[in-house]
Amino acid sequence: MISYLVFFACIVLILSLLTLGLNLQWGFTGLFNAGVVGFYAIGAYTHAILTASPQPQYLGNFGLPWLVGVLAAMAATALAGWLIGLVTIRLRGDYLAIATFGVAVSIQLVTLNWEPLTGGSQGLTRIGKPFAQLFETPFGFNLWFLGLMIVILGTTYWALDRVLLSPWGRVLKAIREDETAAVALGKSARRFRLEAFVLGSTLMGLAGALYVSFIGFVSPFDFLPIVTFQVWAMLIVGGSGNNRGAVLGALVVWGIWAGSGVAVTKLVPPSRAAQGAAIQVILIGLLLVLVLLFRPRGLIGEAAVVSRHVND
Amino acid sequence: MERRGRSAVVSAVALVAGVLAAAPAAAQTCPVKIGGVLPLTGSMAPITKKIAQAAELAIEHVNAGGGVKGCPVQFILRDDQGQPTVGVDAAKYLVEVERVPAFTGTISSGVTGPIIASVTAPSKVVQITCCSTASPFTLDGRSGGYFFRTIPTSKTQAYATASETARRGMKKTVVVYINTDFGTDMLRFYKAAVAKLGGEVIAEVPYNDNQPSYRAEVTKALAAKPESLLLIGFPKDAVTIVREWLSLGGTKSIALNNSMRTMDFVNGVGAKFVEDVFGMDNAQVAGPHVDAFNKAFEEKFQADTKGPGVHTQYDALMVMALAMNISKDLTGPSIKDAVRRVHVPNGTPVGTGPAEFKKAVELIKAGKPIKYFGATGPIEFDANGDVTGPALVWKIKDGQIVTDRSITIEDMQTLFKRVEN
Amino acid sequence: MSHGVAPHLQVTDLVAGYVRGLPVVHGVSIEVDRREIVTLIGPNGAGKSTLLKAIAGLIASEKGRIRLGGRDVTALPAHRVVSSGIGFVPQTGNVFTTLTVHENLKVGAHLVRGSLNERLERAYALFPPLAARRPLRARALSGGERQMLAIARAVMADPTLLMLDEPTAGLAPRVVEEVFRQLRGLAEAGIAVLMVEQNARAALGVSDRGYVLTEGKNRFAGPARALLDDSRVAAAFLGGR
Amino acid sequence: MIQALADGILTGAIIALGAIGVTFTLGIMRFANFAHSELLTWGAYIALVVVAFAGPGTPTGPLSFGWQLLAAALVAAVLTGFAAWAVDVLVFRRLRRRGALPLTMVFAAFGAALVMRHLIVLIWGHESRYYTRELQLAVELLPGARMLPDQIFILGLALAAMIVLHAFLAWSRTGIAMRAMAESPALAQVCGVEVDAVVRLTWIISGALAAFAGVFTGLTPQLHPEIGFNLLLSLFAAAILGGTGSLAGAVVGGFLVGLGENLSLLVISPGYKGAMPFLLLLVILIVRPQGIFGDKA
Repeated sequence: MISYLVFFACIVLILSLLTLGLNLQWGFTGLFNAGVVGFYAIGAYTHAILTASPQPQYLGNFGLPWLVGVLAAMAATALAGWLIGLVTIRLRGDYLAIATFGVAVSIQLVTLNWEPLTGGSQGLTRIGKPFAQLFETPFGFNLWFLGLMIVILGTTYWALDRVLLSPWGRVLKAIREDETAAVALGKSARRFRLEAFVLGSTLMGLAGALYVSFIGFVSPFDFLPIVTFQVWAMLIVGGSGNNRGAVLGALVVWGIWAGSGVAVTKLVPPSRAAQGAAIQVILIGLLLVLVLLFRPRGLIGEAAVVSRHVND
Repeated sequence: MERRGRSAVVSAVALVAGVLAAAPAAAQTCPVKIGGVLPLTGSMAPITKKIAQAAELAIEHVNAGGGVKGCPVQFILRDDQGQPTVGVDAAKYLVEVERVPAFTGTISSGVTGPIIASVTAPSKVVQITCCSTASPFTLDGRSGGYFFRTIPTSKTQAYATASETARRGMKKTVVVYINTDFGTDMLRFYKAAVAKLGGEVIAEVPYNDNQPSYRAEVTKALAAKPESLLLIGFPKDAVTIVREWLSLGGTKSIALNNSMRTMDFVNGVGAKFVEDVFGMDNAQVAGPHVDAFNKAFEEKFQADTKGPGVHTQYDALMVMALAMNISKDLTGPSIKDAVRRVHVPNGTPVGTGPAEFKKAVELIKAGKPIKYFGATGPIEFDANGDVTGPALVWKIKDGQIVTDRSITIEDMQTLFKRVEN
Repeated sequence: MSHGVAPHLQVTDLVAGYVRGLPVVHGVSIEVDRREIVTLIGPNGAGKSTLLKAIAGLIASEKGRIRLGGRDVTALPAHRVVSSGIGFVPQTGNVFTTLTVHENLKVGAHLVRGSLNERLERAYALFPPLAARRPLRARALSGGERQMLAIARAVMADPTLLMLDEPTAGLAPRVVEEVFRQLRGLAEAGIAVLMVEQNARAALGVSDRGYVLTEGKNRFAGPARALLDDSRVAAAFLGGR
Repeated sequence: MIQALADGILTGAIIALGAIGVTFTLGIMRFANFAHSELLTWGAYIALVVVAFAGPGTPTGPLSFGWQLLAAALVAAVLTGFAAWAVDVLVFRRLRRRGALPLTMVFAAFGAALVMRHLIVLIWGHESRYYTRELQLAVELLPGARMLPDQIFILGLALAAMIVLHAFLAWSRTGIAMRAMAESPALAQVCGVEVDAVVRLTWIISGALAAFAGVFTGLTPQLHPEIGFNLLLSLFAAAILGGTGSLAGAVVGGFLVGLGENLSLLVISPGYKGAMPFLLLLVILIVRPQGIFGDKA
């Protein structure tokens, strides 16, 4: 039981990291990134390719230490975020969304088709886990990983708070709130946006590296568009523009997703499992709609949201 | 805001914990729990329906035949939605909360892979799949010997297919295959075998599943002017592909893989249009144990047993229950070793159905070895946890799927030697 | 103003704003009669535009009454306000740029049943430059032509009260004169005209009466001539010239 | 090459029908309705129910179905139209009145889509269904271009539906009001246009066209609960490619996406087909950020 909760918490914290990255882009900068899973994938695969134990049929699988994989994953996603941002960031709203969505789909297809590097649909295994050899049981490793995640997420959370209170963070909010301010800043507004995009993407890459080093296996099926939707649902349910909301959203949405499965298993006999599973997904959809109906700005809305309308 | 946020956190945690607490944390007492993870929703769901029914039937037979160690078996089935994270969570839940020592699952290798890596191997529980064929899972030792499958690897089927296409003199073949581990494995092994056995692959067209139309892929395949088609995939998309293929004037000389051995496929395309096709399937040598399963399934669900994973799923759970009876205790490591003792060369043969299971349990109690013949034939695992079974060639006659001929285990072994040397 | 009969538009102690509980208009009362032009002036943020939008039903009023021709229109949704006889020309985005001139006029008469041909011809007769631009998209019009189209569109529904939010903003002086001349003509035809103007001196010049609003409240009111001559108004609200 | 062009036009026609609804919700309701694809599915299954009662009809001429299927499609169009409106009343209208942000609407739509799709699973199951078991052989239209008679018929019907809709938007007063509303809801209101009425009409039209797209997809050759969902990305790519809110845009976008998907296989591996609509989109957005027929806001 405890062991499952520890495992569950690790997943929630990894998802929180993704949601925090997205919150920086959307909640604080207004960038509609619908390609979250693409950056997650880049981080995951970079880590996997660098740290997985060597195998003759693959170009990668260098067997490098865990920390190298994590840092390289962040660097690779930052670079990818910069390149993708450079091309797409001037698009507005929905168009940026569909463009980033397309980028994520393309990245997933590359992981599926570039077999010598990514293992294609077979995936890569034996990926570097942090100090896994020190632990006898999976529970021990999970507990240690949870501790590690708490430190990483806590540090990220703290650093984001700092950054957003800094002049740089205030400029971001100004750009998001006020188009004229953005126009007045001209070229540098785009630079600020790009920086936020890169920083957010880097967090997503970190989450990807942590996910595969927790699970120990990666395949293209980890990066289907549904993951992007889940992360967005977490941010919207929790309340965008608010880091506490982002973390809470990850907990609530993933809790609903996993918990409803347990509930259905308890209530529906196995012979009706197919219908039960359909009901589970219906419940997930219904809960999402209900949360949004009754708290349209998320569980923890942004405090200063009213200010925008007063000056109309 | 502050307080509301915090109370939301508390209630969310309470919700999760409450649901989980409802599960009694019992092991070794009655009933004995067996887990299952299958994609009950999502794109694989159409083929899962019968697989889940086969699982249900197996559990029913086990319980009617005396259960495990005198206890009835409780089967806890979770949905993986075809999503790796969901599947891993479900498996973790089964192992850590429900404390199952063994579970069956799942179909998509993209979900099975992370489950092996993060649940099965580290937690030392037994996992038997009906359907995940990705070749590396059993080969590279990643599972620590805890992962088994009752479905022969893609290699067996691919070699058998190549021998049959060669026998029928199929030339200038285009291979249209699903772009997953299953499809790429099949293509790779098929090409290797064809090179030795005769025949020529003139074009390879991968396809991604769940496309609304495959006209582009079919057009591309036809552009190579093939004389025959080998289609590797799953029935839903295959119906669309074959219909588009035929209506665009493609040849009727079509070879298919095991998944298409289902009336859904035949009726989907239209029986009169597929008179010339043939397909492969694993194992299922004829015999009383196969018939017994087919009969029991047809009676219970008013549906035939043709379809991917139906027989193998039944065997996965029967093997698991037999092994749990053989095992000295209900822990993963000892069940793992017991799995290899369900088909002992000098054992007493036992088959499918409740009566045969009961007989097996009594033999086990008496300390005698058993030799299980399942719904797919003799179940004997090799060192990797794979089965090599016989194969059969099926065709369609008068709107029905009939067996054309069988390839025995001995034939298969010769075939392997011819291809791999 | 004091005819003994109730004025055509009568707004009493109106409280309104964009967000409930944060009003921008704090209890304003104004009256407009048919055949007269009334101008609202005041500094930025005085609530002039908000007042017009509240009368038009685009934002909800929290307190107070709006009566038109003796009928209470306070709580009506915007499209019902139109059918009660109020035409509104917002300050920005007051024409549909993706629609042609002709289509803009048709939308203006959305609530009118039956054939529109007669009305359309009347509108083109009233604003001859538009007739030549009939098939063009409104995006292609000049600033003055747009303003003309916006007014023509608003009168397509035969309003008894026409409200305009800064109808001359950004227009050349010659065009400003033309717009005011048109408004005078509409008033003489029997319409009550209520406008908000930054160009206060010129607007009061063509108006019958005026109101000065500050911080969402009434400050001064009176005949246009009197306001123009009032040194307090002139110093604070009419600018240096 | 010619075959790929013909295929592209066919796929494009169906995508265009679906994309019209997407572009309308984007233009008038101002949010990306992820539940739109489920309207295709519902339309297809409603028609299936009608066909189950009336039968697909005896094949008429070269077609594999009779008038019954067309009648079924019409019934499905009407019912799906109202279903779309019902979803609006139950979910989206409430959110609009609460001043929800567009993104909140998007995720409510995502939730609604999950519910709608799995209700189909619950009612009809996962198995594939068929309107008709007939299999047609393609006729050679041009040298090297084969098409099924059914598909030619569908293409004609789809084009007819688009022309009717275009005429409605161009000349009817209600159509003009819809376009006015798409540009500026506030200004439309002060012209006396009732927002709720236009919204209702928009949903009904979108739902009806989605139902047609769904039935047409289901006809070649099968229905399953994910039939609409599998088209979702193409629909959105088409709508945005054409420029949101523009009928012509959605139609041209639909054909471009259809052609792009089919022609691309001449040069790239089919493994990358899924990325095609987006690469096309990316190129066009970089050249023309507001879409082909979009207006600069």
